[in-house]
Amino acid sequence: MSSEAAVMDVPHVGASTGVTNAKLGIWLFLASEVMLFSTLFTTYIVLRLGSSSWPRGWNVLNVPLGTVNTLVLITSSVTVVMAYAKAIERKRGQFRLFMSLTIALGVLFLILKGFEWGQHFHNGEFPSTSIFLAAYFTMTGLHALHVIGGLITNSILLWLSETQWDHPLFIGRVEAAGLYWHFVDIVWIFLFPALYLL
Amino acid sequence: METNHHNQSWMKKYVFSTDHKTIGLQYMFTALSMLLIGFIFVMIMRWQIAFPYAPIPVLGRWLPARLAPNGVMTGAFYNSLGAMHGTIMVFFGIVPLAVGAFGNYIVPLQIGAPDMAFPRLNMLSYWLYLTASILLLSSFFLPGGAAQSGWTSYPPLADFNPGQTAWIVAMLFVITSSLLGAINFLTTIINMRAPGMTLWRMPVFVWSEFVASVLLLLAFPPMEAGGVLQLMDRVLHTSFFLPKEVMIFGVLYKGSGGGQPLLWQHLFWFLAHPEVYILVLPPIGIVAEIIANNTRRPLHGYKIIVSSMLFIGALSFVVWAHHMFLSGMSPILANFFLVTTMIISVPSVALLTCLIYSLHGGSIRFNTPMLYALAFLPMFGIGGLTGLPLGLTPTDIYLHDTYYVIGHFHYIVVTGSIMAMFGGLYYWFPKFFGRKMNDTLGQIHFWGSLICMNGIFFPMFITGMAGESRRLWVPTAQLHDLPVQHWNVVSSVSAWALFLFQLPFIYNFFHSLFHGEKTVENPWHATTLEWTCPSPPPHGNFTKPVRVYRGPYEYSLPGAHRDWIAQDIESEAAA
Amino acid sequence: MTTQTSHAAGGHAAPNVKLYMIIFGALAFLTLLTVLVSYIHLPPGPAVAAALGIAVVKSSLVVLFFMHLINERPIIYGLLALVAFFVLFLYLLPMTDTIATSGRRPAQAVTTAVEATR
Amino acid sequence: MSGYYRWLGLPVEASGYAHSIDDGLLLIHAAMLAIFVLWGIFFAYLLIRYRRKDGVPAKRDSGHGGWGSLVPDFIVMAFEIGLIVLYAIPVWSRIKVDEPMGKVNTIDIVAQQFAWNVHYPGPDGKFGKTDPKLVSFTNPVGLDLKDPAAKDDIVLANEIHLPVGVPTLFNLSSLDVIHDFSIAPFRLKQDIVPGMMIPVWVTPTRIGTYELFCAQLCGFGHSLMHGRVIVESEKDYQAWLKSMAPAQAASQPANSANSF
Repeated sequence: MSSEAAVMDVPHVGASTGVTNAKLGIWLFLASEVMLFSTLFTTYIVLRLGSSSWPRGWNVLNVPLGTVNTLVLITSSVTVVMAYAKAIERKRGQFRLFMSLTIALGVLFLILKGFEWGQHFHNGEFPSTSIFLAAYFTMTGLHALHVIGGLITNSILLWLSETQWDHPLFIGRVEAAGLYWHFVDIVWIFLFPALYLL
Repeated sequence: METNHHNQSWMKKYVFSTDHKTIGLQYMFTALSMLLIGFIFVMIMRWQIAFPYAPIPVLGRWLPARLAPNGVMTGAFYNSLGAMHGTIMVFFGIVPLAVGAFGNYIVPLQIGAPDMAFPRLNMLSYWLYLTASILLLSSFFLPGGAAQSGWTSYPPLADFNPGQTAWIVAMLFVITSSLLGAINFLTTIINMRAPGMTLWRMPVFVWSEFVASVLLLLAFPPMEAGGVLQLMDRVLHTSFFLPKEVMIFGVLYKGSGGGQPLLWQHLFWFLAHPEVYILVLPPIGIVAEIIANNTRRPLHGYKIIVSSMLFIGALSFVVWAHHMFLSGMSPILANFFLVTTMIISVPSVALLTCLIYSLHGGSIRFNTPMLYALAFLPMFGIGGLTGLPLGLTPTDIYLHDTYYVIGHFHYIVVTGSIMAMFGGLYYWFPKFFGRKMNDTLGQIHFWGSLICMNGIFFPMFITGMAGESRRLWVPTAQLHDLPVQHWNVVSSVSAWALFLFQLPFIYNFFHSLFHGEKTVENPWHATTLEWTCPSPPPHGNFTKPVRVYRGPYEYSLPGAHRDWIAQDIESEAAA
Repeated sequence: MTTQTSHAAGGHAAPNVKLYMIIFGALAFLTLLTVLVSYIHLPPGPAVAAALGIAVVKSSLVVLFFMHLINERPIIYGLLALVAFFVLFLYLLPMTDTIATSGRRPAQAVTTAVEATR
Repeated sequence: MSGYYRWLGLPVEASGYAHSIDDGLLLIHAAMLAIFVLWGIFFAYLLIRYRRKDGVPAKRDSGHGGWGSLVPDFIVMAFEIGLIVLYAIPVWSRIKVDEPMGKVNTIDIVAQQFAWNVHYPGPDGKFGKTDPKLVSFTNPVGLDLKDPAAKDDIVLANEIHLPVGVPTLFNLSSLDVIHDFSIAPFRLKQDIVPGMMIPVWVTPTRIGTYELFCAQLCGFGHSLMHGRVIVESEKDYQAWLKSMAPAQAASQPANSANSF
């Protein structure tokens, strides 16, 4: 225990839990993120209940583009789990392929989102225009920020796979990044119907 | 990766260190100075409360005319002092001291871990906290001045008052810092306990940090979301918390409307109530450690104490709206929160009962830490009891937002948490620095602080009963406060006296850092693991692998020749 | 369903590519389904139920198979149960308050974006 | 400003339910005092009895058993449950949930930053329409004078006249931020939230002048935002109502620093 190998070098598995620090840590972080996005959904529900009429998503938002975005994010969820699978099978080439695919899909998602927002701004629809748009911009904005965070993490892992492919903690970190990315996808799975379809 | 510890640069070893002990001390020094700053704010406020419209004696001349024209404090400056006092003490003072300083330093030692689970995340938490503190304090120099709508910052006032944006950004930083800290703590406590250290052999302090971290992890994000919404309201002119026709400074605000001011209160108090349990649980853990050590007997009802803490942790999420009985929330919902509030008072009483029963049959030593721990019990009792009329809906109609409320929570936080943490400082100072703090100065500091604190807060019950409402810039403007105005003067004088009694503590603290009486590894003959390693512990904490064989408070075993057995000693004979 | 994903070394679940592809197909199909369902203008109650139901199915697919929660340690299940307990109250209580005090609030019609800007 | 202080320093009881709230306060404080004194004595006894004496080791358990030691807590819990069921919920519902029956004197209170605007319906008993766009310095409530019902409405600043014994319903609304309509002798307190109309009722039972103040931080002038509540006999109230009616052509401007 007191050896110089600092805590960070060996994947420490909890004696009683059988879970590595990284996995427990990322699940704790996702727990707090669930609370964060649940608060945004509570706000959305409370604001909607408080108002007598609420615009339908169809006539305000671009639903086809939203659908495409959802499919993009789902595909990226698949590619990130494939990347994790290849990391376990120690196939670096395929890992880098799938991870770059994930990053590409993430960037595509942001581009489509940026285009959609641009469309709204062009029509003069800003967060201050109506409470529906305020909720829309806040929720999709905070989600986009989380997507950007995930992209940065994934790119760092892609870049690290060059030098630290054999680092004992590398697979744990890929798993953690994958779990976070799946969470970001799940938030969008709930966000899309709530804002666009109801 | 981690370079060999010996030849690390001074910068890496002391400033950008990832060692939980150095980070713990960084938190401690920053949190103590923030508490002092918050206390200075309140001393200035007390002048205005005691002698409204009288120019502030010393400081009046130096304050800019915008804040205090010819020395007399303006309403806006008073409100910003009040808001900053509340925010600094709660989010930048006590939580970083209780969780950041004591938690960071002591928890890994008490569970036999070499360091926290994520050392770099630990360092990031501290630096986020420091950035937030600097941003918050510098908000005084912004054009509009610091935030002025109370530490609760209710919209629509907070949507238009100056200084709120800096407050929200600082809050987002400190919330992220505490959030990352909570992840670190929970992973460490759950995953990195020494072999043999089962959950039910953990010291009560570790349990209290565990529950506090769960609350930190799950209660903070809602207010972070609320802060983002309020930031959007202020910066992008959305109307999350603004109804349709709201007027701002007499002009009809052309926002989109549709928002609800009560939504912020729900989100804020969803955090703020677990927050107040985060403020009080770790100090209760410290008091339990000190009492067990100085009565030389195991704590009475260890299982009751731990299950009470877990019960408080779980319930603290469904009690929040007892702050909102009169806020326009539906009265029927108030009945629900009335019941949950009364349920949560039961484990708090059970905690106190067990701590008092732990004195029974002990051999009590009245050294400085024990004095603080013993003083905590009746003071926390008064704080808890005065919560009863505030928790019941009809009596809360009268006492809501009066000085009675201020007396109630200050009794729990000041004479409770802060006194307990002073005790923790005296108790663990030998472990931090290998030296003892002077006892006579400690006694002076103790008795002086205890008397002055009661001098400040007991009159608040009297003024509160007379109906004096809180946050009054000029209390004498309201005629029904005039008969009790002299009690405000008593409180103010006691507050200034309390500052004088902090001077021996500050001197004692810094003097003992270098010239305190050198001590052995375990001066208090305590049984928990942090006393089995050298003080101050080296990097990696324990010189030999740690294995735990017994519970945390094995004192006065019959037949043993010593009245304490450390947790990592296998058989009594070897003791 | 296909065989259980067994635990490879180091606690990492053995990958099962075929399963992932099936899940991918299901998710894509469900996405199109939920858009289709919303296209046919159900009354508010069933519309919310349908959208929410499909979203729950989709997210549980992702959580169980992609996040390998299908056979995970109890500590993670405990943590998620704790979060679910608190999230429940985070939803229910503010909603009850808004419904209960709706009488006090003059109804604020939220105009669509287009009308608001004119 | 009449008002003497009973035990516990409470202001005079001047409303129907003030007594029931005071009963709760007195009962709870008596219980708190008893609990604190009993525990205090036991605490002092323990400190003296079990202080460190040479040669006397500590006993490992206090012989009170685990859950047995919580008997006093169960007693306190039973007391609390009793308080909730017998006192808190009934009184709270009576004050905050039920509406007063029979002849009710309705007054609109429109709070604004640092002044109370009191809007009487006037003899015709009907409130004139109000519109936020019409709010101005001379028309603080935004009264639409074209509406026939508004002709005889009376708008006062920081002053409320109430007939004694008649249940009064206040409809609380705010123009700008959250205020708190609070009259200590009535034991009446209710936050006012903009965008909401919150009904609150009270039955004044004692003639006299009391102070109305704001109990929720509403800006730098929060402590200066107070007014007078004059409870008078039915006769005086009717006389005052008549005296106000003709002079009601232009409503009184609201000024923040009230002189009385």
